[in-house]
Amino acid sequence: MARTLNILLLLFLPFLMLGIINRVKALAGGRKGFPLLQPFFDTLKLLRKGAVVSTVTSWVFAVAPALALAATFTALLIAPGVGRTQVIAFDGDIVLCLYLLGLAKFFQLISALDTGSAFEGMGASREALFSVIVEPSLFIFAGTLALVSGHMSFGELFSLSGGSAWPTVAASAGAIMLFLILLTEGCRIPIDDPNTHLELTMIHEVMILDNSGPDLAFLQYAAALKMYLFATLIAALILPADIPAIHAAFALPVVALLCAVLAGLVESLLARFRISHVPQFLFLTVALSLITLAAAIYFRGGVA
Amino acid sequence: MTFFLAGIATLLAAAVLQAAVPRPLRLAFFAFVTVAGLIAAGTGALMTLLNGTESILFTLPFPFERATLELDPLSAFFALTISLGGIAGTIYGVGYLGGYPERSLRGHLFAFALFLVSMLLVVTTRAVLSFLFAWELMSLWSLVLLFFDRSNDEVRDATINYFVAMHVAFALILTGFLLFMTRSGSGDFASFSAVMSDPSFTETALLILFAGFAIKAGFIPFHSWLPKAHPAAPSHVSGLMSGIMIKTGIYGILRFTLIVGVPTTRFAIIVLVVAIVSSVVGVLYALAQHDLKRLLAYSSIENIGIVGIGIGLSMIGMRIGNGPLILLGMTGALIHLVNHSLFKGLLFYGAGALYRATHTRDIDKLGGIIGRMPKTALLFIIGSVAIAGLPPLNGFIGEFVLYLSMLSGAPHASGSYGGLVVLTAGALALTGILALYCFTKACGIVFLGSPRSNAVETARDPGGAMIAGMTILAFAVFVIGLYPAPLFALAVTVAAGYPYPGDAAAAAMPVVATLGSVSRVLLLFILLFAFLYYIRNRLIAGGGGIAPAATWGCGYRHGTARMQYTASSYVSPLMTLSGRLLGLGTDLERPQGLFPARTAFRSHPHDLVDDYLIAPGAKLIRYLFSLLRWVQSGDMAQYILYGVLFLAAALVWIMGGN
Amino acid sequence: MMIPILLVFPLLAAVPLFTLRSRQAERSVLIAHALLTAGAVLYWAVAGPEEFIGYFRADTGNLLFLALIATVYIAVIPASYRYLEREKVSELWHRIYVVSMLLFVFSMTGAILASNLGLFWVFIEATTLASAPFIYFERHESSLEATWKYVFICSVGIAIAFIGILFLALSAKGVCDLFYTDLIRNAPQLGRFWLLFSFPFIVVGLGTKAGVAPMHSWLPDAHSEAPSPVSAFLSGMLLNTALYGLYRVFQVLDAAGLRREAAIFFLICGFASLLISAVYLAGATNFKRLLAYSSIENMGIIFIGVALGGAGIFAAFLHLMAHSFAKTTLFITAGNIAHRFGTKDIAGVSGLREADRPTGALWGIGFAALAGLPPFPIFISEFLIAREMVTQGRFGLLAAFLLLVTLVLYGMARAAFKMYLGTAPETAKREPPRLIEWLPQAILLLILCILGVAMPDAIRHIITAAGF
Amino acid sequence: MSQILTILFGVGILYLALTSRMRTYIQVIALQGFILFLLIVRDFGHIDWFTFFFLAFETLAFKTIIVPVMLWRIVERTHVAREADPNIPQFGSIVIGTIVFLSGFAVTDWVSRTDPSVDALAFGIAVSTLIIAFFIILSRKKLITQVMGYMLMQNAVALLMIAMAVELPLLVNLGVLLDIFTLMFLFLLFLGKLHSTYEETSREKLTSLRDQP
Repeated sequence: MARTLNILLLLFLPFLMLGIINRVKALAGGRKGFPLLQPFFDTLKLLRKGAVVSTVTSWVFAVAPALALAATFTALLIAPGVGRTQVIAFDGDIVLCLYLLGLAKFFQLISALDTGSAFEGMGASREALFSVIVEPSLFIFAGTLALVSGHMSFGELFSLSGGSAWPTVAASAGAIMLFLILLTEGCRIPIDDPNTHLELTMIHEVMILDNSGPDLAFLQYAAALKMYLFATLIAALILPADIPAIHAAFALPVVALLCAVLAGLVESLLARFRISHVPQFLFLTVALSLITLAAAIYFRGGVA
Repeated sequence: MTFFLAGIATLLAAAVLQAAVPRPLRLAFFAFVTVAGLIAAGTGALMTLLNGTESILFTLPFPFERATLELDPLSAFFALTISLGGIAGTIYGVGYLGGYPERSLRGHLFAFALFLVSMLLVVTTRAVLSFLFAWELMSLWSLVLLFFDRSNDEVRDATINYFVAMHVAFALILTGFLLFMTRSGSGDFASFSAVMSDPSFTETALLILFAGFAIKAGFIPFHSWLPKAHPAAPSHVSGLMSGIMIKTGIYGILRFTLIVGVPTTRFAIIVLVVAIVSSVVGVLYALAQHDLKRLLAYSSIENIGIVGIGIGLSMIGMRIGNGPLILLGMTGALIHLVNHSLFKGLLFYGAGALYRATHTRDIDKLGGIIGRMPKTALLFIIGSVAIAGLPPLNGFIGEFVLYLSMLSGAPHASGSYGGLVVLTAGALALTGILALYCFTKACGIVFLGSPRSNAVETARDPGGAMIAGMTILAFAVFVIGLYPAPLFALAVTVAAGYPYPGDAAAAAMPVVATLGSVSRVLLLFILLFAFLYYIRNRLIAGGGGIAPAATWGCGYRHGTARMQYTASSYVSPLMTLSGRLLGLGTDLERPQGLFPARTAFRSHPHDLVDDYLIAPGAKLIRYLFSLLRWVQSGDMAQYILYGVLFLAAALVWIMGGN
Repeated sequence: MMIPILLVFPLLAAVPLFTLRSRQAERSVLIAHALLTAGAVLYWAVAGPEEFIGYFRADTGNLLFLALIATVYIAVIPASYRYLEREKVSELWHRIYVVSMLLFVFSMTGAILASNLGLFWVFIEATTLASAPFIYFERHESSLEATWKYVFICSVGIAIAFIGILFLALSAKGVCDLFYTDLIRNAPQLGRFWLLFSFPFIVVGLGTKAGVAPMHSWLPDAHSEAPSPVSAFLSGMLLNTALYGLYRVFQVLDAAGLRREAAIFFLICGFASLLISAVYLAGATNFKRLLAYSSIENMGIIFIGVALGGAGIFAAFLHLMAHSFAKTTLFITAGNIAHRFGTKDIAGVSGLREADRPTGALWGIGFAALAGLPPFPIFISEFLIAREMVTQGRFGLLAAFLLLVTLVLYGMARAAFKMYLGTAPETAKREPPRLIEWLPQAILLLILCILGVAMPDAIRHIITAAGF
Repeated sequence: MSQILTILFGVGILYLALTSRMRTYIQVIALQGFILFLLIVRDFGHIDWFTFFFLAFETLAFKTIIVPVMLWRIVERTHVAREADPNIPQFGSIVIGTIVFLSGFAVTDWVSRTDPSVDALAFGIAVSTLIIAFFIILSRKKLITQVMGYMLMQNAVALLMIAMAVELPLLVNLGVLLDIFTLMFLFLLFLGKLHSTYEETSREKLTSLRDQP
């Protein structure tokens, strides 16, 4: 039941998050904004179109969107969904989940390079750099959770329990970190600006400049899914361990939408960082994961 | 064992007999016999892995007297790796060598077969002298293979560098062995375990051995020879050197861990730290390279580092009695080791095909190869995905097992060990993502986009044998990636030999189940991808089909191929970030005057160990040597003076009652 | 009966040569002498020890040295033949070459066969005399200089050795004569003071001829200026011969309970030689000098092995044998290279592999043999020496030894690869290699290789016996 | 008697340190040869007559006559009347010569206390001669002077042999003498060669064979 719900949520909640972000930004800017499900309709529209494909490109360009979407979608099947239930769960599934995202990223990067465009190369380069910083913090964080809980599966890992202040500390530090990662991977301000029309300042959008039609739809859906993934992680992390099932079912969408609202607020209130300052910002995630680790060691009984 | 010995005999026969075969048939003959020998040896090794240890004692004349060949799980595992890598390498190599019809190749093939034999012997002999003998032969034959391209100064320098590095490694290994040997009174490895009662002695001896083996394996800071030797060697040799030979360094470390039992904490941590540094710094250096084969060489350092991480974790596990770390750390290391031999072979072979077609290894001169060499490009991309540790290929499996070992081991590790393990996971993740970065660069800049120079114009896919050699590897990469359980079982057989609290086989059962789950998810993913791709094509067809166009230039119409992102611009954000550690040196010729005639900007990668360890060391030695410049001054009286002074000093010493 | 024949033959043969005046006859005499030497060695190996007028003795103790003389001699003859033919030497110098060679071998055989230290000294001095014409053979200014230095330094050295022998005689006064066997048997009765006093003189003196520091300096000059077959002789035979006597004296000190003191001298000389050769190999520009420095290095290693004692002694003699083989090969090959490229400069030679395949292969394999790579016996001997150091707990020595050997290898590898790889210069002669130019060395290396992998017990016993 | 002769031997060597004239060198060498001959005649009477005769003859013929004559002929032919400018000035040479003598006798004193059977005077003078010979070889520039130094060394060795009353077997004695004199011929032969090759035969000319690390 929960699994089916998970999959159903996957199909539209990501779009809804995009819509909400947009709406929040619009409201903050004194505008009305487009309908909440507009991103969904945009995607549907794109799917009905043909594609313009650069003659420079090869099969890599053709398979990358489908591959990226398939990998991201599979990763989402592993991620903890409603009430921390996963569609697929096994020991160490978090590794597979994150590495599937890596696979998606790999093909998006080389597909960008496949076009032979300087702009897309630039986007790829930046995208890769930011992942370099984000990835270790995720693993350190996951390892820390495993260190404390002794569990190995995504849902169990993110279900914090134990005495003292550990769940509070871990949940707050983790949530902040995950939210920062959400902004990064979801290509939001202050890291990236999906709405700009100046190619030089974009990251993710500039990577997919040459994609069109269904390819573009796939890639945008994949991007939305990825953002949604981090929202689910935040939800899984901050929910108390012993929450009743029915509450849990509502908790995830609520948290996801709250994340979207928050992201929208951030976008409204902050300006985009200079690209060269982004890494410093991202090191914050590393710091947070290390703090969590230190806390974990402390709560386990100190260094011995 | 019979199969194994038959295999070695066949290889020796291949080495000798090929010289008698007429040149047109020589390569085919050689390939046939060598592959047969390797299959036999590999079968022998596999049988041992399944059935248990076998050994055979030879009584030989001086200097060996008694020599034991033994296939225990560890040896068999490495012998199997060598055989597998050797088969692909031979097939590819024969194709590669086919491009040199004017050369007789007798010597090269001879060295090639003996190189394989010596590696097989290295992992199976069980006494100091015979081990060192095989070890040095291995270095020697690889050296001979290395200078295939004789007219090149770079090759010469790399050869000398390699020779000296190998000798330093040998000296260290020799010292370590001798320490054990004199304590135990015998050169037999088996007797060494008896002398372990003195931990500080054992630790010293092990550290010396580790340093020696680390040179061969290419751990940072012992790696200096590696990025020079690999690019200089012809590609089929680089593939073997990087894919297989450096693993014998790992073998040495593992063999001695097996003998010693539980190492000291300090030793375990040293291994782990060296491994982490190797993996992270190795991949950073790989990122900085402009030379495709140097990039691959540094990436070998990274992967050896990953293997080392597994070994280090396992050692720490042994120290603190942590089952998952021991078993899965070791298993992960072994799996990654096999995997690396497969995909690194594949990548080097791809680079070799590329070099043959374009005569350049400079990444910035390539681009758009995929249109001209589609097979090579496909195989190279497969190798790249695998080496980045991404599912559904084999690279993922080794790293997955390592993560599993850390995630399941950390909770049972007390205090700071737990933190160390978690940080190691972070380091492995960093390595993984950097490898991804690095190999998107390798694939993307080299194979995709538009051609950056006319070196690319003549590029064509190589002939059958080379593609066949690569295809074998690519196939293995897929099979292990999707169905890792058999390899895992073999690795567990080896890992179970290490001190493990409890029943290793039982502890491995849940992991097999987990790997099964992984396989299923990956199959699901592949089906999903196939489905989506099908849908995508249908949708596009339904939506008006594909309209070809030029790449969107953001309104700029005069884009040229040279304006594409280059290898160095692709990685430049990271380079600025990692600063001096990476040491990507830049030369800028600033524009001068009102009408600047010429400006130039160049970037060239540095290696910290070369710059701050090797070069000053060499300088110091040169300086010390120059202090003795006066000795051979040419003045005869001075020559006689040396004798007189020696005499006087000796007499004073004697008269002083010595 | 073989000793007198062997000693008299070269003396008698030298005389008719001056009357016959035929190059063919001269060469035949050389071949006959070489075969005779080899025959004698085989005879002694089979028939056992032989003594002659009390002053000469062939037994297991010196059989190794005699066998090496015979081997190197036989290997050098084809090279000499080729050399004389190639250089188109005059009638007179051809005869000088042959006669000098006869006398040179005679003096070395005599030195090895002599069972009295004094007599040994006489023959060693004679080697200087007999080899001087060789070094002058090419009659350049530089060969004149080399000859002068060679003769003068060696003479001074040998005079110092004679003083040492006098002191040794003084310590043995009233006990025994200078016969090795007597000295060793009566060692405890020898005057310890004079015995010890004599040793540095003998080490410096005979060490001069053996080419170890501090009096090694003549060696690079002489080896580089002499014709290559003669350089092979000097390195492959003469150094061994001097070492033989030195080792006998060492044994006397050992038997007299002065091993520690004696070993210290040997160690200092050995390591000084290693150091000097490491320093100068790194910058060598002339490949014959390179080989000469390598000889210094190898003699240093032999000294170290002897000084260590135990397994080190066997290792030293194994090393000595292997070095003779390898160095003979390399010097003869160096001669071929110098001829083909018209220079002895390392910088002038490249692309050996392309220019002359057999020579290139010999050069490469010879270097491998010298570098202590398996399957050659230097690998075993260096291994044994290192093992002995560890057994004795002398880790400082081991570290220094390994470091210096590595530096030496760097110097040699640099030059060897430079010459072997690359493309041959235009000026290199394009004539095809001839069998006589490479076959003897190839056989030497093959034997060496076999000895390194599977040494017959007989040969192992001969090497072991050299240490007793 | 023998003590006077020995002292004379020593005075000769001291005189050598003083002078730089070739003629003097040769005279001293010849004188020493003659003293050695006398000493042999005096001390070696008891050994078998053949060896005795041989030793005495060789000493007289070679050391006293032939070698000095040959040296003189070389000097004449090469027009080298004196050692051009020795590395160490004349006065310094005297000082060094004196020091050498003193240290030689210090060694002897120490040796004779260890082993009283040694003839201390002869031993001391022999050692001093040896050191002076080395000194000449090391400090003089002309090759001919160095050869003379070598000859002095041989005389010192002979005196040493007498001082220690060591008897070597006939065969050895024969060989030793034969070798030394062949060597002298060789030296002089090559010296002639060197002279015809180089204008001036000083050892500084002979430094073309050398190495750089």
